[in-house]
Amino acid sequence: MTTQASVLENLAEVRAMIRKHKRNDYIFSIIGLVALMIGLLTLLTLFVDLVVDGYPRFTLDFLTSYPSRRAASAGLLSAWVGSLLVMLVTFFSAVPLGVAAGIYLEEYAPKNWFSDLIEINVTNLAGVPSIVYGLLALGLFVYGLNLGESILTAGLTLGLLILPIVIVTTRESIRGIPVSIREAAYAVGATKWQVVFHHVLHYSSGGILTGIIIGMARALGETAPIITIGALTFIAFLPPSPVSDVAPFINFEWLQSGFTVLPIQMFNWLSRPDHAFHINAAATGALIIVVTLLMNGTAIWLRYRIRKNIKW
Amino acid sequence: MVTTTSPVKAESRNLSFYYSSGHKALKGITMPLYEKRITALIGPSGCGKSTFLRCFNRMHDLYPGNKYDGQIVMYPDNTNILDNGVDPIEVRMRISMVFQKPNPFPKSIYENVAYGLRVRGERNKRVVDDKVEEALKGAALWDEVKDRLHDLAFNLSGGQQQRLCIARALATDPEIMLFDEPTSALDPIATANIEELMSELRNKLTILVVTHNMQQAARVSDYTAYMYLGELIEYDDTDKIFTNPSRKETEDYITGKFG
Amino acid sequence: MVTTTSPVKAESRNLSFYYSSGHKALKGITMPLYEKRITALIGPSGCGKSTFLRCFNRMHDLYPGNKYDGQIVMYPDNTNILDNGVDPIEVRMRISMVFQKPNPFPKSIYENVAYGLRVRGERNKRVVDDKVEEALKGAALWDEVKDRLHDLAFNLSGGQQQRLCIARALATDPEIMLFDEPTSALDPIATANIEELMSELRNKLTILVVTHNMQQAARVSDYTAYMYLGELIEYDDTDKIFTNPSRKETEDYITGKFG
Amino acid sequence: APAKNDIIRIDGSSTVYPITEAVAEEFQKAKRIKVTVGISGTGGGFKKFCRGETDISEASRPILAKEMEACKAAGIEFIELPVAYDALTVVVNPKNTFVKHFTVEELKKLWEPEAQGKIKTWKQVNPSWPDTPVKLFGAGSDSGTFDYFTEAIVGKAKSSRGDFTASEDDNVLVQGVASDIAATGYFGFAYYEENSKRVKAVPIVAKPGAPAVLPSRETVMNGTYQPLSRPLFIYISANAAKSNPNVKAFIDFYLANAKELVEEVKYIALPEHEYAAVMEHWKAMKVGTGFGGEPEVGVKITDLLKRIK
Amino acid sequence: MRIINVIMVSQVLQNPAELPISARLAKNVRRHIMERVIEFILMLAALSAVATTISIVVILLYESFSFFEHVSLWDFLTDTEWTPLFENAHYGILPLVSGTLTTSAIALAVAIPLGTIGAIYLSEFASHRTREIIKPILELLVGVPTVVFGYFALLFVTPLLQKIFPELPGFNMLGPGIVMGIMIIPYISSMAEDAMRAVPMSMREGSYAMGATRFQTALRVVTPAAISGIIAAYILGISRAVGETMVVALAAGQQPNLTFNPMESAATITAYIVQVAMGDLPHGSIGYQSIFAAGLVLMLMTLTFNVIGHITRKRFREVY
Ligand SMILES: Nc1ncnc2c1ncn2[C@@H]1O[C@H](COP(=O)(O)OP(=O)(O)OP(=O)(O)O)[C@@H](O)[C@H]1O
Ligand SMILES: Nc1ncnc2c1ncn2[C@@H]1O[C@H](COP(=O)(O)OP(=O)(O)OP(=O)(O)O)[C@@H](O)[C@H]1O
Ligand SMILES: [Mg+2]
Ligand SMILES: [Mg+2]
Ligand SMILES: O=P([O-])([O-])[O-]
Repeated sequence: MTTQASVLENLAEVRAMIRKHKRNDYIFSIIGLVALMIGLLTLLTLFVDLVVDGYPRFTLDFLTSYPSRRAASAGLLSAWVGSLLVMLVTFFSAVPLGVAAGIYLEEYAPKNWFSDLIEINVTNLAGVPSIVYGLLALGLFVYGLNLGESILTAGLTLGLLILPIVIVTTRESIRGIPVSIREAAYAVGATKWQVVFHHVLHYSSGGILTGIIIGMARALGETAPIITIGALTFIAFLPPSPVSDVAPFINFEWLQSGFTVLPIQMFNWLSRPDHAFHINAAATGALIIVVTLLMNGTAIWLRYRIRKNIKW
Repeated sequence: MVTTTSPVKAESRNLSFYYSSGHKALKGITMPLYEKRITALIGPSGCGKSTFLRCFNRMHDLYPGNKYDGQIVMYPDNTNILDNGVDPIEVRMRISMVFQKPNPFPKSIYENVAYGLRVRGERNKRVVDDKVEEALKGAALWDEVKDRLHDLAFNLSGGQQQRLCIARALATDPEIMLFDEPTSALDPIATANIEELMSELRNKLTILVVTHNMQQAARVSDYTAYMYLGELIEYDDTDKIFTNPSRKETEDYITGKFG
Repeated sequence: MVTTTSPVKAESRNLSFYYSSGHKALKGITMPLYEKRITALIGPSGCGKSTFLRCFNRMHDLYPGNKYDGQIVMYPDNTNILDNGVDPIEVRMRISMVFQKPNPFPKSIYENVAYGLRVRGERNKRVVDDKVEEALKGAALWDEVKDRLHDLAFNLSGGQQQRLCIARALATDPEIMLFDEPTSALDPIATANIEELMSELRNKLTILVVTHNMQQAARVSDYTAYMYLGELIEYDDTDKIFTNPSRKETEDYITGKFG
Repeated sequence: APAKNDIIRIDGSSTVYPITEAVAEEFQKAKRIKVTVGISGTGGGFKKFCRGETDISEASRPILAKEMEACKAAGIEFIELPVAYDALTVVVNPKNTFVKHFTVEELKKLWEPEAQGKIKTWKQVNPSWPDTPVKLFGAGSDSGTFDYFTEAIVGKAKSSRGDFTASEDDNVLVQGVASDIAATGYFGFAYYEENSKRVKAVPIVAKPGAPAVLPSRETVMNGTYQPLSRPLFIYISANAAKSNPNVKAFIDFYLANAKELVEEVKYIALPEHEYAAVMEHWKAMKVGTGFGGEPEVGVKITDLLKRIK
Repeated sequence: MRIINVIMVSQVLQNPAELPISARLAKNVRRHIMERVIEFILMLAALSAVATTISIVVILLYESFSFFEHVSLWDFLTDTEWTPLFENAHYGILPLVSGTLTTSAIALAVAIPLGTIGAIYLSEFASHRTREIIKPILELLVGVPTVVFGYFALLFVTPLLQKIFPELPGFNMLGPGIVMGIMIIPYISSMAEDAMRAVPMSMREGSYAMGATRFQTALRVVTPAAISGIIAAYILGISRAVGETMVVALAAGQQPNLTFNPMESAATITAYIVQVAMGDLPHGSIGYQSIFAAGLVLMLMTLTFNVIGHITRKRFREVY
């Protein structure tokens, strides 16, 4: 028979123990928050460090002048134009390929060893270190196909590098579209391609876009594979313009042009003995971070919005 | 409800169906659909009603490994729509379908209804406008949406969405319309609307409807088929089925002893 | 089944409960739990049985936004366990719970039973060994598992897993034990085992059990409460409820006219 | 990739790079002709040059026999032009107090191939130095600096131990020595001048009994900083020089502005008369090298130019 | 016959209404072919992934094959020196492997505890709101280019560490290891959190019902239940660390050094590859081939980790 006294005595003991245990809860939640903040603080420190160092070069001139032996007048013009052009190639190689592959795997591929093979391939490619893509580029594009150390080579390399990202996000966003929508379209007589083009692709475009942005941000910051194919040059001019004023108005000569890109320019300046160049490098670093964070931020925001808006 | 006899619009002949799993979900079903009549399919869950219905627009072709055996013949042209030489897409243009849960596309109301025409390559805006209006009127939705045709379809209520799906199915002038439990996701008022609509549609086309709700079958249909374990147990005038079924199994089901 | 009267072990007083959604799932329930008696909660799905049961060990505190209104008082110490000053952990140490689906931890049989002691900081192996054995015996599982105490609990059958969960709940000598449809995931033989076990446990502690199965309530409980839409419709001796309920609603439910 | 006429392609020595970069920058401002300058190291540069991928190759040592063969095989003739002097500077960490100077002997002991895996402490090099580890930082195997240093110190080009931090990127070396008390390394004089606060130059004793000499403008010019003084070169494809007016314009510009720009980037300019001789040599478009296909230590430029007929 | 069919079909497309109904049902050949063509094109795109893998493998194997014509596999695997570009050439991959493993180990020593703690915090302690804020921020961290992290390691972290360990050389494995660790925290914490969130609520309720605190529940029930998913996160983290290039290339020093001492400088496989690639090695030389041999080893290492990681993760998914 439980008496009031024994119950109360017991309770006092239990309460003391609970207090002790709850202290652990409290301590852990602080540790947990700190553990997560370490990453964030690092990022912040890094960014502040770069901003403080690079501050004097946050001018428009910095973006509109060519590299120079004089740190103070050196600029990023050829680097950001190079980055832009390389990204253009990357975009046009990875996006159609990746989206098409994603569509094939989700919508068309029969469930057999063949699609398993592709599937395993894509997951593994996503884990291949970027430097290995550099080796691929060196062996295949530079020497195998003789494309040289050109914008085309760099763009294709980064395209392959982000291909798995595009494929995986494409598949994920396609998977979110319910069967009932597909069946509805088929039921009014749409062909498979019409279903894919009018519906699947249309409704998953937001999700696919986030994948593309994240992939492009990654490509923008990649350095190792580009070093491997041998950039790192003094380039104080722009590649031939992709558009011209005489017919046929578009030319592809720029694809074969040599180039430099933002991370390489940063790398280059940091290997200068003169400290003044390190300021340029810091400013470049801050710029790369801002751009990639903006891109990633857009992607995350976009995904958030899609999740919020589309409730099938 | 059956007033006069009417020609047969389509007929399943000894139709069996196998899912890719090997499961035989339909076992030799022979059954007519009379023109401009409503035929209801009833039976306990899993008996194969949806499976049967979805044979009529070859929906099963979408999933590899499914197999039909037997025929579904359409009149007056006497075509076996399960034939390999027949294009399932063309079948779906003649026989449209309304699903259990309203499934409008995440597009505007207008585009939802126009979709069947777009798929057929219709570009003429006048034609499309007219058809959309006609279909929405046919689905008793025109008055409610005519001022917001370019709103997103998702913004409609469940019942409105289902009527929109009916309008979408109507817009291509189908000869037969399939309904798979079209009201099971709807509230009683929306259900009554849809039932009324179906009765009206009977003037224009042939209807096959699957329903869980026996009262509904009794209310709307001219003929009723009772299925059990993939077999057609009984097919007859609705009145007859509900008042005086010839088979014991049917009676048990109708009276709620079972199911 | 009620032989002699017994003191009240706990009592809900005008207890209402609101889910974070704002839904009021319990509406002013006042009901006693008699010591060393089994009280059964019955009622149609969604009537609030689980919600009520889970107030007793403040399970609702795990999810933010839920709100209690009213009291649950425990005797003999007269504590309102819903009071803000009372730590839910303390409540859970006094009142343990067995869930609908067996939910053993991914640990050995031994560690599953010892868990409550470990959580209380018990380190003495002898004490733990003894308690584990006692609890497993109490849950009528000892003979079946004594040779494989260190096997993973997942390797037990469903019924054994449920008895393991009972042993786990028993090991810490709770004053009250809550069962939320403890047999609904089990086969008839396992169910019979658990029911027998509950009758035995009645000698040691107070039991509150939610069940869907009216026969089960009739078989195992001393008192039965019938709930409907968050309200307590009737509470009485089990015999009385099942033979001669005072309310019409209860009778309808008991006789299967409804639910 | 096919070399295109409208772009002047330059690659090679990281040591010469700052000079060429300065010239290229000014040239592009003046002439609007496109120039690219890469950094592959002297050896890397010659490899591209002899494959016909570049018009001009920079070098911090003369072309080697092997490279001449490669060029010949590809039908590429070249014009060799010295453009500046450099002093290979041996440095230690500023906190290192015991190294007062290095003799060539000591450097050899430290860097020869036989030292690989064996010479690990300072004491092993010179018994009066402490028994603490020594860390080495030197030029990468593709660089002219490496070839020149090994030739000058070990006596045979490319003959070096391999267990040191080898980098084409001189800043890695500066960084390495500056941040490690145990370190010593070598690189071009300009890199030392830019970082003279972070690393300490060590005087070199050329021969037993000779004085210890620190690298500087004067000691290079007066020939006392031996054996690590060296000329820096550019090599111009004769074909490009003759057929491509842009290349010709570029070299004209290079030589006309060399003195000023070399000094600006903290290298040691040739004396006026030597630049004049080089200019003459260029005007005459004399192909070939003044060396026998191996790095030669301590030659005078005027002598050198005379060797080429 | 076939031609007639096609003609008929194109008529169908133009004017469906005017045709007899049964003709409308005939297979539309042109459309049918179009659909096939589209499917084929899409399949080719999907095959690009396979082609990429094959190209990588072929190129690595091909160049490595030439490499191993000069160097015996035994030397490659057992020699303790890696000096392929020098007079006294040695081709022992071990120093590069030791550098790779040491930097990865340091990274994991940082990332595993912090990542796990972070994951537990996010999944078991943080409120919904906190989680919604923190997770995207962590994702941002993944987006920062590694070259920036490399300079951070070299110019910020190492000098900081030198204040604690004055003996620490400017190039060392500790600094970049730590930075790499911080870089991969988000990978580990977000994947481990997914695994923990997949643990069914009933398991947690069982624990709380026994009077356990959050911490006890997290540590004794949720973590063990999610363990294979968490381990998969670790393994994929290892694979990332092993393949990371710029951070180590910039800050770990570039001297192949058979040591596991984090206070020393060393080269990793990846660092060796970029370092060599920065110069210009002629196609076909042994130095050129050596980076492919090193790349092959790297590929094999990461592939092993990736495969193990995916298998663990898949198995774990099957449990719930
Ligand atoms: N994709 C499938 N693969 C294999 N078997 C299936 C598939 N879809 C349905 N079945 C099986 O076929 C049988 C008939 O299913 P069907 O959906 O036609 O039943 P139903 O009468 O429509 O039931 P309900 O009223 O629940 O919708 C069932 O036994 C079902 O399990
Ligand atoms: N987390 C929740 N949030 C909001 N409402 C809830 C929640 N859980 C349950 N409810 C609602 O509270 C009411 C009571 O639910 P409860 O689970 O207590 O019913 P029950 O009687 O146990 O039913 P069952 O027999 O099906 O288990 C129901 O209307 C249910 O929809
Ligand atoms: Mg169905
Ligand atoms: Mg319940
Ligand atoms: O880059 P180098 O001048 O040493 O060849």
